[in-house]
Amino acid sequence: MFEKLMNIDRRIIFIFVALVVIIPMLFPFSLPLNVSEPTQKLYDYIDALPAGSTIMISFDYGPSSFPETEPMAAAVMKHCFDKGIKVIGVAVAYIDAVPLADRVMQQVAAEKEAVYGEDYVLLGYRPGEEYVILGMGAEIASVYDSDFSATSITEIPMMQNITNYDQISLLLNLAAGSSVEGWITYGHTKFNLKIAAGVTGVIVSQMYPYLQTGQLVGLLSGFRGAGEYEKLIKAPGDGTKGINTASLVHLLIIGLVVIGNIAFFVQRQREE
Amino acid sequence: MIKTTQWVAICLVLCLSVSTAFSQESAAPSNVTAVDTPNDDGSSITIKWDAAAEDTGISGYQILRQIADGDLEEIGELLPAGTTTYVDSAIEKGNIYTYIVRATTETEATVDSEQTIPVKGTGEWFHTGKTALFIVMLLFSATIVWNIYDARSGKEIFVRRIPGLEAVDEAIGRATEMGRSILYVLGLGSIGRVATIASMTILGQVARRTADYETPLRVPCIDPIVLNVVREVVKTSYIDEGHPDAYNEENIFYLTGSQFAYAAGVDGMMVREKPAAIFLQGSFAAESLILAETGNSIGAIQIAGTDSEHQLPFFIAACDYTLIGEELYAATAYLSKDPMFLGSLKGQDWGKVLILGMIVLGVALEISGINWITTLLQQVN
Amino acid sequence: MKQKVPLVLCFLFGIVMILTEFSPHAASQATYKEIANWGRVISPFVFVLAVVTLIQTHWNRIQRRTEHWQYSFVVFAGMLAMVAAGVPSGPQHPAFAWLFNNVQVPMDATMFSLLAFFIASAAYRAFRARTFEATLLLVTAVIVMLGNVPVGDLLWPDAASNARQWILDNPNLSARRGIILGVSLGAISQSIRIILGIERSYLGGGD
Amino acid sequence: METLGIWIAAILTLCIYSFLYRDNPFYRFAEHLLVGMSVGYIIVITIYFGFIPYAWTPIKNAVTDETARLGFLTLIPICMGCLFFARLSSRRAWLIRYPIAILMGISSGIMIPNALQTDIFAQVRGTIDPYSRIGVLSAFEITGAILMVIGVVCTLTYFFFSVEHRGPVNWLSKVGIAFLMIGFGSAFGNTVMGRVALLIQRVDFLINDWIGSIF
Repeated sequence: MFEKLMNIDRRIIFIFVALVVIIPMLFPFSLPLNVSEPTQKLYDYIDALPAGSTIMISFDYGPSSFPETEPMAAAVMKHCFDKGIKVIGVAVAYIDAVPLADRVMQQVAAEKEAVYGEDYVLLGYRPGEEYVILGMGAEIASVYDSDFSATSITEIPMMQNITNYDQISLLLNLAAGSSVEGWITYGHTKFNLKIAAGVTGVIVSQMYPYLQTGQLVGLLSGFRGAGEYEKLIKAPGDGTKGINTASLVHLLIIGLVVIGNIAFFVQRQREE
Repeated sequence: MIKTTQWVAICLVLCLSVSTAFSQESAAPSNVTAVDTPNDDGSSITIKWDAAAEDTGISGYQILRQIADGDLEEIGELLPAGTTTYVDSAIEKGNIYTYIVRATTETEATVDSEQTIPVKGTGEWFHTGKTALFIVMLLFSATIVWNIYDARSGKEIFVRRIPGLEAVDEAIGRATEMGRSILYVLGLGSIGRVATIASMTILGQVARRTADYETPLRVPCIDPIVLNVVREVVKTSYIDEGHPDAYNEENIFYLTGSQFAYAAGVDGMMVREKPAAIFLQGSFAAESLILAETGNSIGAIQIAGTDSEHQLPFFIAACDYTLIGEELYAATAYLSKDPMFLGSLKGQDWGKVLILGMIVLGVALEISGINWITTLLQQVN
Repeated sequence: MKQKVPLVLCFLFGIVMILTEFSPHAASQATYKEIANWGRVISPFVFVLAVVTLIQTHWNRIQRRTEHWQYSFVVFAGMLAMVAAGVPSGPQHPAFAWLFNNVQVPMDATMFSLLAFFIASAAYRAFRARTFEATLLLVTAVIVMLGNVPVGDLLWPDAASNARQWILDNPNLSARRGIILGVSLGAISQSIRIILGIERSYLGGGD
Repeated sequence: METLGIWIAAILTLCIYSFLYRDNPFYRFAEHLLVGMSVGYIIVITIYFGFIPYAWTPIKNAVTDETARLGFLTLIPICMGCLFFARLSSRRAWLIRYPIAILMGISSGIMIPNALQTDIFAQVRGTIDPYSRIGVLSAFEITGAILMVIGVVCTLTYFFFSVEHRGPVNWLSKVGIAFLMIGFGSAFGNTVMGRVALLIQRVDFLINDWIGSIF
């Protein structure tokens, strides 16, 4: 029996993985989730902003990494629209981030009845990462003369009172790559722009040094960060669903490793 | 006889002049210099001045610039108090500039510094900040070249055992016995990647062995240039072994240039052709595990090797043998026994000795408060 | 002509690129930018060659009726569909975008998501405490996995995520540094060999 | 159109997942379609984002605009690109060595100083740097810094090839392997979340967007 268990057909493992992902999707449940400090910090910062202020979200992820970062964008934007905070969307790292950003912005706007051009705007992508960040510090219009659908920035109502980072209360960088470093080096250090990050699980550990030094005012890490933020705004969504499902898959893998090792040791003892 | 009123007037004038002189002295930016910014392309001038004492009430600085005999003009925005340098990067080649630093006080009064001597922006041909980098580069190059020539002179060079490379012959032998093919995947890298070149050299060695046994060697490519070079490499191996007829160009082909489409195609080849041995050598990204797990599922002997450190865990988990990082490069020396590779491997080891020395010395110096090494290694743009 | 001239060209361009790196002068920087851009100009031409080889490969399959030759028509159909939708009026055309979003992206994403299954089966098979090294591998993987999900903090309050962070910052970072240092020494030495014309394997051998 | 898109995407998604069971005609169809479409996609992208902006436009501007005459320099790489077509003739095939050699020279030349600076200088500096602040570090951080040096030194020792691994070298490289394994284990564990996220997204698409649209 143990020998069989050790050389189990991989397709049985595949079935387990599939079940562990499908079942929570059909019968949602929720595991307890403690809000971590970096998430709480970001929430508190945004929560303290007066109505009418503006934050900027930089969408720096592509189609291969949006599942983790998109729920963060949705949760933060819901919070902003509830509080009357305006949102500017930009993309500095990936050209294919724009349709993804457009999609999530439209979804949240429809739910919260926010109006394009007045409550939020998507400026789109411009090449040359650090030059875009530096350029906007002097004047946003020098980099983005129009939004992503080529409407002139002068015709967008909410951009009338915004010239540069001085009118931006926070930059949230949703990243799957190294764009956070760019925003810190050029946006924070040079223009004193307040920066927060929401990143995929794989690059979370690179963010901690910036959090310690205060260069980041807050941090959302992967599904977990999105789930925590959803808990804070009391609107469970894809992040909560994601972290629950992902927890189960992690437990499944750990369980498999444990079973595999028990079988291995029993087998070895018998052979001896 | 001097009248009282005159005395009063003189006293007033004296007081005023002394007070203005005093305030000028304390508030006007001192030691203002403007020099061509060192180590740049000649497109900027750096202006420096001494920090004002704390109680002078200065709220900011404004830089004024004069081009040749033109008028003084304000440039840039008001700089915050405490600033002591400004880089003017809006200059034109050939023009001569002079500068004045104007201090603004909280009461909005302004005091100007003296005008600087005229200066011109010039580009430098050598970046002095990169001297250390340049010297280390020359030293390392010399070490490599010297070791290669040393190896070519016939000196025996030892290479440590690399687990996995002994399995190459075993893998090829097994494929021949079973009458199955060998699949060789060079990864996603372009021709400029070191891992790709190392992989091509290993492929050349594998092809020599398959030429003798007439085992089919299948190479799906993702990069068009690599495809062309690989065809030449394999063809040469077959010719060198005296089996030019066994070479079949169609076995080396372009699959697609897109990462996951490539993975889908190679997976399809694996399950359909069931190669007995699979080589995954080169630079890889997320598709590494898709390939390695599928290869494992068909029971092929898998020998992987990559310098993409993020993908190593997956190869280690799913393949029989994995060449870790630099082992991939060393494999070329191990398999070919070419003095060029052996010599440069030895040169690289000397490089490691140098690095280890720098680390140990650097740690010792830093603890004793001397930061020569960290300054030497400072990042320069 | 066949071997010497290319090697001389390789040497000249290599040296120019190295020297411009050390020279901030405007002339050097302009040279650097111009030459570094060449790769982008050349790649479309090389790609033509790749497409020609692809068409040849599949055409041969169809002609020789090798196994599964019918699927080569699928390759041609997919390629032609994208070219017909995209080449005449550019990638902004709705038909091209539709094909990309509804056909290519889902397949690409699904291929990528196969990794979730494979990572589980690879972990099951490979993470056996056979040797001391294998045990280290499996134990750190389990700790880091636990630290990544909130369940970890429930089972092992506060410690799981801290342990994960410490492992990633310390032993993980030093191992990666070791690999990177070795790899870049190898990369530099190979580049030196190529520029000096000692390494010629990329020319494909022969005379 | 949108419903059709969802149906096609869902069916193709299932075709690819069928590979997990075993190779079958559905997977073969999806695989070949993906290969074909990806090549078609790259053809379009190469024309519009490669050939037109980097080869066509500079030449066109150089012809029409007097201030852009430097654009004629682009003719050099264009000619190099054309040399690749020599591969199509068996007698002139060797001509492709010219552009390949030039490209190799360029990439090697760029590589040497950059690898030296960002990989070697910066990594060595990062290892030494904590010791400059040794006075203000906590005992925990000092342990980390010491461990870092041990880890780097031992891992690097593992990569010594021209020395036999005996005696002290053997011991150091054994410790190096231990560090490598811990590094690999943590990288493996840390990647699970990202991969699972992709699967969750696909399953979410199948269940909510596709099956959800039926009922």
